[in-house]
Amino acid sequence: MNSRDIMAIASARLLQDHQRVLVGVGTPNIAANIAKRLHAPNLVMIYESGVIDAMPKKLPLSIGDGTLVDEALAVLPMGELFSHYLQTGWIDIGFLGAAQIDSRGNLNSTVIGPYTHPKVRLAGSGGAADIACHLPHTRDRFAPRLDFITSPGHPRHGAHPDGRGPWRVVTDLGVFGFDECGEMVCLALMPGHTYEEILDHSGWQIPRAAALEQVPEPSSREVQTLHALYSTLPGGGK
Amino acid sequence: MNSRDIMAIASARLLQDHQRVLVGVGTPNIAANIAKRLHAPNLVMIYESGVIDAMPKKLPLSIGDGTLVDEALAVLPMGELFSHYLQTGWIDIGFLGAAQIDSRGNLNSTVIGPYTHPKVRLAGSGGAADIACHLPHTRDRFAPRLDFITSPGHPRHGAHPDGRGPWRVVTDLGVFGFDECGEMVCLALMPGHTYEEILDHSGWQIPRAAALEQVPEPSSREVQTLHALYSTLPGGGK
Amino acid sequence: MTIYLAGFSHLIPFAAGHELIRQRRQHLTLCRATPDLVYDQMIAAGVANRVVFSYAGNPGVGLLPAFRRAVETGQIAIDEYTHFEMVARLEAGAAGLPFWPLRSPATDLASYHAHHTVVCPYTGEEISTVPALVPDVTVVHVQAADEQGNLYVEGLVGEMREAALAARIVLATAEKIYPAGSFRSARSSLLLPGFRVSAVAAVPFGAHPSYAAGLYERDSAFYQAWTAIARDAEYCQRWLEEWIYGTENHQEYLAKLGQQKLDMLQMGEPHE
Amino acid sequence: MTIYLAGFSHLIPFAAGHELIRQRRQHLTLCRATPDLVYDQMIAAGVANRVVFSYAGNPGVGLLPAFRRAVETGQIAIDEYTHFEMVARLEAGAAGLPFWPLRSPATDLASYHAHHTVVCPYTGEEISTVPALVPDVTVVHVQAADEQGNLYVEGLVGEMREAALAARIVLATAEKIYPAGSFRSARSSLLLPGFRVSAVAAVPFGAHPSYAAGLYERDSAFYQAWTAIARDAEYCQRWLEEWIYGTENHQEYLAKLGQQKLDMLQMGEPHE
Repeated sequence: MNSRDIMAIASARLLQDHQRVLVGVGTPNIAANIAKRLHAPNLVMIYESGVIDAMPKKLPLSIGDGTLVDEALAVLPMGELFSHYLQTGWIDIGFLGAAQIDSRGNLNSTVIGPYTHPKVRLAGSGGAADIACHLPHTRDRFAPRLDFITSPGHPRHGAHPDGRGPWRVVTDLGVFGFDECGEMVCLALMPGHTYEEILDHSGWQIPRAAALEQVPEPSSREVQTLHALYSTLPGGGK
Repeated sequence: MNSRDIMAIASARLLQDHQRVLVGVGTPNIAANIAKRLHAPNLVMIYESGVIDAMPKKLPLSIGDGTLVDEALAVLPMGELFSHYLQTGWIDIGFLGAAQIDSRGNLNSTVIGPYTHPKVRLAGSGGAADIACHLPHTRDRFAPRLDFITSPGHPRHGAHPDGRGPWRVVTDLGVFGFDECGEMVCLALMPGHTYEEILDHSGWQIPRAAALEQVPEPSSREVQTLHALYSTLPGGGK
Repeated sequence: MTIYLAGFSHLIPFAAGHELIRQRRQHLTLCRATPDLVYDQMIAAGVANRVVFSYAGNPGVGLLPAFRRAVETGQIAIDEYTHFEMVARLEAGAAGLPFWPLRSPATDLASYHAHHTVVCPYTGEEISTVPALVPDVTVVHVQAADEQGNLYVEGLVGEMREAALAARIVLATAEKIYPAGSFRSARSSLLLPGFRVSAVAAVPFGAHPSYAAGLYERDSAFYQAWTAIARDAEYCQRWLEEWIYGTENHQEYLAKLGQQKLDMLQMGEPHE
Repeated sequence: MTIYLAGFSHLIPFAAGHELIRQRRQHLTLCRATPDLVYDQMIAAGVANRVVFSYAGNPGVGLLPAFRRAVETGQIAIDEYTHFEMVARLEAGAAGLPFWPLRSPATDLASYHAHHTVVCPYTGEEISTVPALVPDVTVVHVQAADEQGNLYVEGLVGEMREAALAARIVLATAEKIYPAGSFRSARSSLLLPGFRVSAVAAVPFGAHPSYAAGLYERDSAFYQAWTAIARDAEYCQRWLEEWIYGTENHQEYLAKLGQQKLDMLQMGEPHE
């Protein structure tokens, strides 16, 4: 079980049954599919490709796979999904990957280096839609200042009202939330990792919650579910 | 064969094969269905209820009848029809009834008398969409000044460019067009009627075309087609 | 309170409208592109003090006598649009935006309601707009719902989806409620996902005298008879007494119609 | 000239894109929400001098090497949006309006392209807008067309319809062309009526290596292999030589892929 798998399982636990979640590509997709097969069978998985309430038999490789469509409640034109469901607030939680994050939860998935002369040109926004996020924990990625704001985090003064804005960040080292000022706080440590490691791998001093928790080890059911999902991939996963 | 039937046949002749026509309720609906069964088998009949290329087996009583849907090419939400087809100019000709018309082709289907204290409150605009129109020829209806402009005709100075604006008006007395100034002109007389009768029944002096034509009598094929359509109505038509 | 009973000619929620009459609701603002007989009946019953609409006719027959009388006597206020403007108002509501842009012809209607333009920030062109319409409650009638409240329709949808998506609360009546998962497949015609629907009731023939494609035909005879009923204010009240106030609920209304009538509507017209 | 090859992951008109490469077209502005491999190949072939897009990734795999290289070296200009902004640009085009209103978050993208607001004339609220996108030509690939040019799809439609409705000219490739009237029924999934389509060509496997729901699967192995091919500029040119310039047309490309590969994609994955 590698660190991506543990991240996927830890974030799956953050999703609640009956929530409507906009599922991004990569680890979020794995996590949502684990949650749906374990504690959240009524999780409504929504994909920016236009799929509402997907019930994929296989683990989709991308968010446009046919398996997402087969047993879905509906397939909408992308424009309808964005305007009638996302814009109107009918999606509870967005679940994204990103290349960089700062202390306010601003995300960068556009570019490393200057936009007009990029060092690394990334994929860009797509439907990046803003609540939880997901990334390997390194100093480059936990940056005091982003090269580009793709998805806005909490406003400069205070957190977003009404639970809007980024809610949780899951990395290979820990799980993070945001305080009432909109600043990132370390809530829990991943199995086998320490708070000091987090400080070493972050570009700024992330404070710790008064009661810093420990993310429980993946249970055997979680591990089995994940492996069952991987086994549906071409070649049986990696 | 009453005067409405002759009007329906005369206006059916104005529709050309392969045209896309927005079909209004009433006589326009009968006329379009005659044309499609005679000289315009590829007429694309579009109804504001969202139906594209209807192929009704029966004469629809209203523009929302199930028979319009059964063999249609597509049924769209009304909003899509209006915004993607009508607003963008992909419909060649609109075909409407109206209560009143003036010399510029302005139509009134909203109200007789003042809007706020109506003498007769009519149905209102619906999708009234503006090119040919259809009405019994009386002084009240051919009015120098309308009580209400529901569908705008030619602008005050000159006709609409590019064939836009009202094109033909069919009444029980004649067929009318518009000159280059946007003023109504009598083009042809219905069988058995005279230009003098038209002047008698109009609220202004409608000029006549240099070569005033005679609308040919309904042919036996036209009459048979009309009767066949009526026979599909509940009770076999009136 | 603003109510939208949705559906263009097809799947009109008559049972829901009749129940609003039975409950003797008052002071409602009734919105519908095509008020049709359902609002004519509700207006005659004194349910409404305002109607927001775009075409107040009896489709294929003529006018709406109770509506006419109420407008001509000033008993109700009206807020009138073209069809395109009306659905554009719903599109704005459905998208959560305060206005919608459209190319709207210059008619006299514009003198009677706020009708502002915006200037396109890219081309400088002046574009018409309408304000969003956000009904407090939209009611739809559908051929099928499942236990999770997912709603399915076939045939004409008119403005049903936008009217529902624009509303704060969506109520549905359905010809039949099926087990969860009955229609799972991307090809079925979902009108609305269950999470967007507050409540669903099974109401067979809930659209009578309008129709439900594939299930029963429109009661054209009643649409034609309505003109004579509603033209006479007293006759109209007697009709309401007998058919709406006088029936406890929609089952009684259907029983009063009689099985023979329902069978005939289900069979369709014999000469087809 | 502005081109839009439509389709989100599904039904991507690869055959059409390859033909543009074979014809050695240049100076095209390529628009697509998700450039995907098709634009990576076209960029590598020097077809484009500008890309209008919202997500330039290899779906489920990673980045687009040729696109990256072209952007990082300044070989192509970009005009970048979010997905919602991109489809809103198409919505405006499809509706014949010069702009579209939407609630768009304040991202750094706004510094790099015109991003104006309008003030709602009813509420005073400031609303974001995007300008219409009107491609000179949109190409769609569909599972079925009929002889009248009516286009039918099933599965994901993404932004296909809006991209086509927004375009001046619509070209279609279809897996198969059926006799007129084959799909007449309100329940079939019409993408576009024939009168809106300028030309249709029958191109079996025209979406390879993407997929056509119900007909053949995505060639995931090729999507994964592309990273290694395109990362090396020379290898990438050799690939183009061998597979695109070196084949006379799409039939030859398919013949080169081999019947066994096509059979495998048609059967789907064996472990399902």
